[in-house]
Amino acid sequence: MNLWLIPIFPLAGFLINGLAGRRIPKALINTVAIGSVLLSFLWVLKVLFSAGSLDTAIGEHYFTWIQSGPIHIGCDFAVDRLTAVMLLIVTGIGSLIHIYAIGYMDGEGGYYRFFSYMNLFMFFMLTLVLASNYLLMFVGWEGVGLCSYLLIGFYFTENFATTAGNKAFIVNRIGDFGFSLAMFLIFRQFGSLDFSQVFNGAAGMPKEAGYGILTTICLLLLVGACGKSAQLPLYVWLPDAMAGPTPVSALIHAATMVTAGVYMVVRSHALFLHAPIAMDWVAGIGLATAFFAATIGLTQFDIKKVFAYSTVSQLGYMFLGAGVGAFSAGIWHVMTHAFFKALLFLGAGAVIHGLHGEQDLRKMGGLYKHMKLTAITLLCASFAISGFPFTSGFFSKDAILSAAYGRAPWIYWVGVFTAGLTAFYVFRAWFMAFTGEYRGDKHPHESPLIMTGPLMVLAALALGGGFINIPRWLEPMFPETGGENPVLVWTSAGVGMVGILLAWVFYVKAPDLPGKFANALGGLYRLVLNKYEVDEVYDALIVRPLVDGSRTVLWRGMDASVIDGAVNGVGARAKGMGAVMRLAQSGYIRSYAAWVVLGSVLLLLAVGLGGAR
Amino acid sequence: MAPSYAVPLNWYLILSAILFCLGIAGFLYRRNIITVFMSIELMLNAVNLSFITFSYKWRAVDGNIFAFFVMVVAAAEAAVGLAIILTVFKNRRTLEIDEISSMKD
Amino acid sequence: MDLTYIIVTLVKLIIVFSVLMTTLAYLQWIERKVIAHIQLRPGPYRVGPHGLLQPLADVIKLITKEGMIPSHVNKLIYILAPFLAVTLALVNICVIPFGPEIHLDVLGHQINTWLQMTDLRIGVVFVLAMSAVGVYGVALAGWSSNNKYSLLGGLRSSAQMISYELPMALAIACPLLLANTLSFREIVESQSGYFFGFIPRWMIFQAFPLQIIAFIVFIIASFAETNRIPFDLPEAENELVAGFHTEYSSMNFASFFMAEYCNMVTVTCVSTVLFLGGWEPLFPAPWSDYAAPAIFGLAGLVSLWAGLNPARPKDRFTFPVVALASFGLAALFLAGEFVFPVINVIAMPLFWFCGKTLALLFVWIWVRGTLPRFRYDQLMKFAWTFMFPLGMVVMLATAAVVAVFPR
Amino acid sequence: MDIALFIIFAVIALLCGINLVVQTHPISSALSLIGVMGALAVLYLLLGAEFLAAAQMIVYAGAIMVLFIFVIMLLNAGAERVTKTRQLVKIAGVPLIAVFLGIVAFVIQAQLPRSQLVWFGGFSGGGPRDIGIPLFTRYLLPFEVTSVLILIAIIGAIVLGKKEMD
Repeated sequence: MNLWLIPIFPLAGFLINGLAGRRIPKALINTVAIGSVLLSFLWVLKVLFSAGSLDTAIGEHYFTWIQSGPIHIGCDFAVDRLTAVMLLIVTGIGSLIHIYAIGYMDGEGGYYRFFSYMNLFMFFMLTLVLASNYLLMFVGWEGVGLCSYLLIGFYFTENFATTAGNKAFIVNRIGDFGFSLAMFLIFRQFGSLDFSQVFNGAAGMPKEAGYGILTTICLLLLVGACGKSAQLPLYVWLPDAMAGPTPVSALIHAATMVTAGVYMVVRSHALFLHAPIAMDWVAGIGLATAFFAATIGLTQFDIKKVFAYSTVSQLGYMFLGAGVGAFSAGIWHVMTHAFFKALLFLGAGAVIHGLHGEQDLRKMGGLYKHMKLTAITLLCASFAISGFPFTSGFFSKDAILSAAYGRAPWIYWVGVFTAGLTAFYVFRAWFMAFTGEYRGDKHPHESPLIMTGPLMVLAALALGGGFINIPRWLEPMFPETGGENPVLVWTSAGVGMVGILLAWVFYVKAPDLPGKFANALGGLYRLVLNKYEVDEVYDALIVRPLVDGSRTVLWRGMDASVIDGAVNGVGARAKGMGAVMRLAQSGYIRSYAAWVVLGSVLLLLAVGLGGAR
Repeated sequence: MAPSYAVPLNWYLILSAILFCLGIAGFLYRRNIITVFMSIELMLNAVNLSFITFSYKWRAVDGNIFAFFVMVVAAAEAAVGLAIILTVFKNRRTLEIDEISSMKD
Repeated sequence: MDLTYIIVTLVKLIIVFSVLMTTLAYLQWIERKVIAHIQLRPGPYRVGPHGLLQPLADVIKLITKEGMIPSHVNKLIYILAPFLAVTLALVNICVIPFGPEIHLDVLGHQINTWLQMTDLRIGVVFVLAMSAVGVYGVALAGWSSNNKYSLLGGLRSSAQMISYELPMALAIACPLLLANTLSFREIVESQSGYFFGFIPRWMIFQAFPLQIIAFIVFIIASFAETNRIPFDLPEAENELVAGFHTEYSSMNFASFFMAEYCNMVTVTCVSTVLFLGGWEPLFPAPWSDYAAPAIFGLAGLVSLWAGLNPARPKDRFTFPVVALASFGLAALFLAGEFVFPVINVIAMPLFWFCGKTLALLFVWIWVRGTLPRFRYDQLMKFAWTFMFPLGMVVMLATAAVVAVFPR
Repeated sequence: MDIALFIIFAVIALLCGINLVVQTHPISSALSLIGVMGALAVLYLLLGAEFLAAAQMIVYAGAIMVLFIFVIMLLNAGAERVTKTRQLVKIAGVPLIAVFLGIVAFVIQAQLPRSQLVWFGGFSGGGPRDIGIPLFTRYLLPFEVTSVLILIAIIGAIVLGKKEMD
């Protein structure tokens, strides 16, 4: 049913805008950019309606991409229930954010460049989601990495933007390295990269107790996922990635790309289910990331940084869900998180837009009366993320937590505590931005309808999105995990509300409390404020040695002496030979011809007479 | 089957061989680029003749098709070659093949 | 390979050759007359009634003139060129079909033959090949005369002919696509019959309107191929003092003209066969037979009237003769219709074929009397930037039509 | 009948070929080459390759050779001046060619049975349809590639022709 049309539309948009964008008018650029994404959204809807109940995956084979020896990799797409969810998220949120971006990017330089990159990103993301074998998925995987690099470094004249882009790209390389190793192992193990064959093969294998082949594969996949989804220890690129334009942060670094890791893990659940140890790793890393990032989020003053760390921690939740076997809950959280986190970022974008680029919370405050719509929508999002009852976050987060409780109670408690932290810092940000006195110098104003419109749609989704029961939809793929335990649910919700209350106390009731606390536990506070010095540690431990090593050993030693020496040596020998050979080159064509005739005569003597006998 | 007035197949082949050798001779002994070029065309023709003869021998059309391709390629070659000759003449004011030997140094 | 076959072939050969030669001779006369009347002159009038003996006089003049060979020319090629030109022009007529197969009973011999010298499987390509080689006549003449005007004329003609080969070939390809054959005979047969019973199935009416465009392209290209005005640059008198045949005289000179007229005849015959349905009549069967007598009768009446109130005293005698001749022809056709059908079997197709060809020839002369001459760069520009793309488009469109509605 | 035709036209081809080599003036060589081509076209007809015969006349005689003559007329190329031939050629040329011809003839005679005969109509698979169908099915790719080649040739010729070298 022509799945290929879904990614093709954005690709076309990318080509049109990227090639002709410099010449065509802005209105046309918008039409192409939005139109392409909307078209693929509509096509997704059409596909899903015509597909009926996707109990089994519907695959389409287009052409054989790589055919060499035993390796047979086709370019084929498949859609099943999981893919359907991801498709709807990507295209739906994507269209909203594209629309929003028209307003946000208005008057920015490189307008067409921005939209062509965005469309390219949509193309790769959809390829990633639709792919039905690991290699094609990897193509999308790398492609979205490329686009995120391009878009983080969108303001390439700023130094921090380019460095942030490089950081994101390089950190992702580590993850991709893991992913590719995993693919090699998978191929070696199952002789194919098609999901269906791999998973059937895995289903035939016993659960592994120790670190067997499956566990290795899963751990390597996990490394890849950590890189893409900013999990410990590879999360460092995501906060810096906020250097890009806010719609990018919303689309790529909150809603879609960073969830690719989760998607990949969930997609490979057949493998993970047979590697319990890997599952534990997933859960552990998820939990650690969630908590860790939440603590950092407490102290940040850059509004986008706050949301970035909350993204990291929410991704941690998703990994936790996947790790404890509640894959459907993880995907559910992917969806709800896409709603409210996109909303958070777009709202933050609206605030920044209204403040002409001001991002520091300390220079905000009292913005409520200036931008009511933004404030209210942001409030909805904050409620949703802090798991306020019957908002979207509430359902998905609690599905995860209760599953975690089924795994081991302490995980649950840490998760709940983290939920409290989340609620606290999100509302901290909200209060600091919208209540109290205006502390800034810029002149704030509300954003145009083209920006607030998507905000409202997303707000509705963030509030009501939880009633879309993803676990039931995914029932045939993932067995329903332990039923809801009301006690647990309300405990976590309660903790969330406590967090909100604390935030209110700290930042509205008694605004001088935070300072006191900071002084009270100064060392710890400063450590957290500096994000645990992780960047510095990485720099000292990894980056410096690499740079120095390559400068001394590889460049001076290897490249300069050995390789250049060899190359020049070869050149010199060739030159010497040529000096001898050129004696034969009289430059007179006819003597060449005579040589040719001589040669052909000899050939004929050899072959002809030989054959004649 | 074969009527009395038929021609031995070999004659055609030998004719083409002779024409080919004439082409070689022209290439070796003529000094005018254009004539040399024409000698090449002569060789191509000779080859075509043998192609078609073999096509007759095997009663298969493929030989014809190869001759066809040779013809087309010859056309392209003639276009480019003559353009080159024109350029050379523009630069050197000569068509003597031995005076165009500056490639060697 | 029996005797009758050889005899029949020889008879056909002789008839066609003599008819062709007379045509060529009198085409000259017709052209002069027509152009004269276009320019309101009487034209050749003195030699014989209405200058009817003019061609004869010309021939005698040209033969008896001294054929001088300039000292500075390259003798062999100088002599070779005109023969090449005229031969290559004449040889085309061999593959033109004038009529359908006829069955005669001569002295007890049953003779089945086609009104055609020979039918090649590749007749069309043959004509193309001959016209392609036809360049040499002019080009070599121009080169061998060792005269800068002639050289320029030769260069021009070779460039021009190569350039216009392409649109011509493309235009020819359209009917071939529709008829799905390369043999003239089968092409004509594929044009028999009528759409809706009255529009003849001629090529120009098929795949409307593509073939009309193709026909126009073909006509224009063939004007260039025959070096006629408005494409007569190789022999542009006022620029190149008659170009490639400046140095020629007497019979050599005449043979170039023969070649030119012969090319005209060939081209018109080819276009008649390819586009105008060859010998296929214009109307469905019963009426088409009366067309010939009607036309001739009309001609007779007109000339009779002209004779009764004459413009010049001579007409009082000549026009009634013409009238008699026309009435005679009309009567012949009527006889063929009612008394001796054998006559019509042969005469009808010939009537239609010659009618169409003569009409086209008239167009040729008419154009010469009307249009000015191109400038050389305009000529090339026209060929490469208009004719060639147009021909390409038409051919592709026709191919599409054939592909979509296969026969 | 066939044998007569073959001999006549083979002789014409040979004479023209020799003339091509011995003539010093390019245009005489060109004319003799045209002669060779015409004779070969007739031989193609005898071999049943009627389409190729026509194509030979159109492409070779009608287009390529006209180009040659055109260029010769354009450059107004005169007869060759007598310069000394290259050493290697002078020494080894004729014997080499003779040996070459000898070997080829020997191989032909040795490999092909003398009984193989050619007569007109013995093979009629050379018509346009017979060539066209394989050309557009089995040989489609080569065909397309050739068209690309021709395009390249056209562009190259134009570029070379336009370039002003002075």
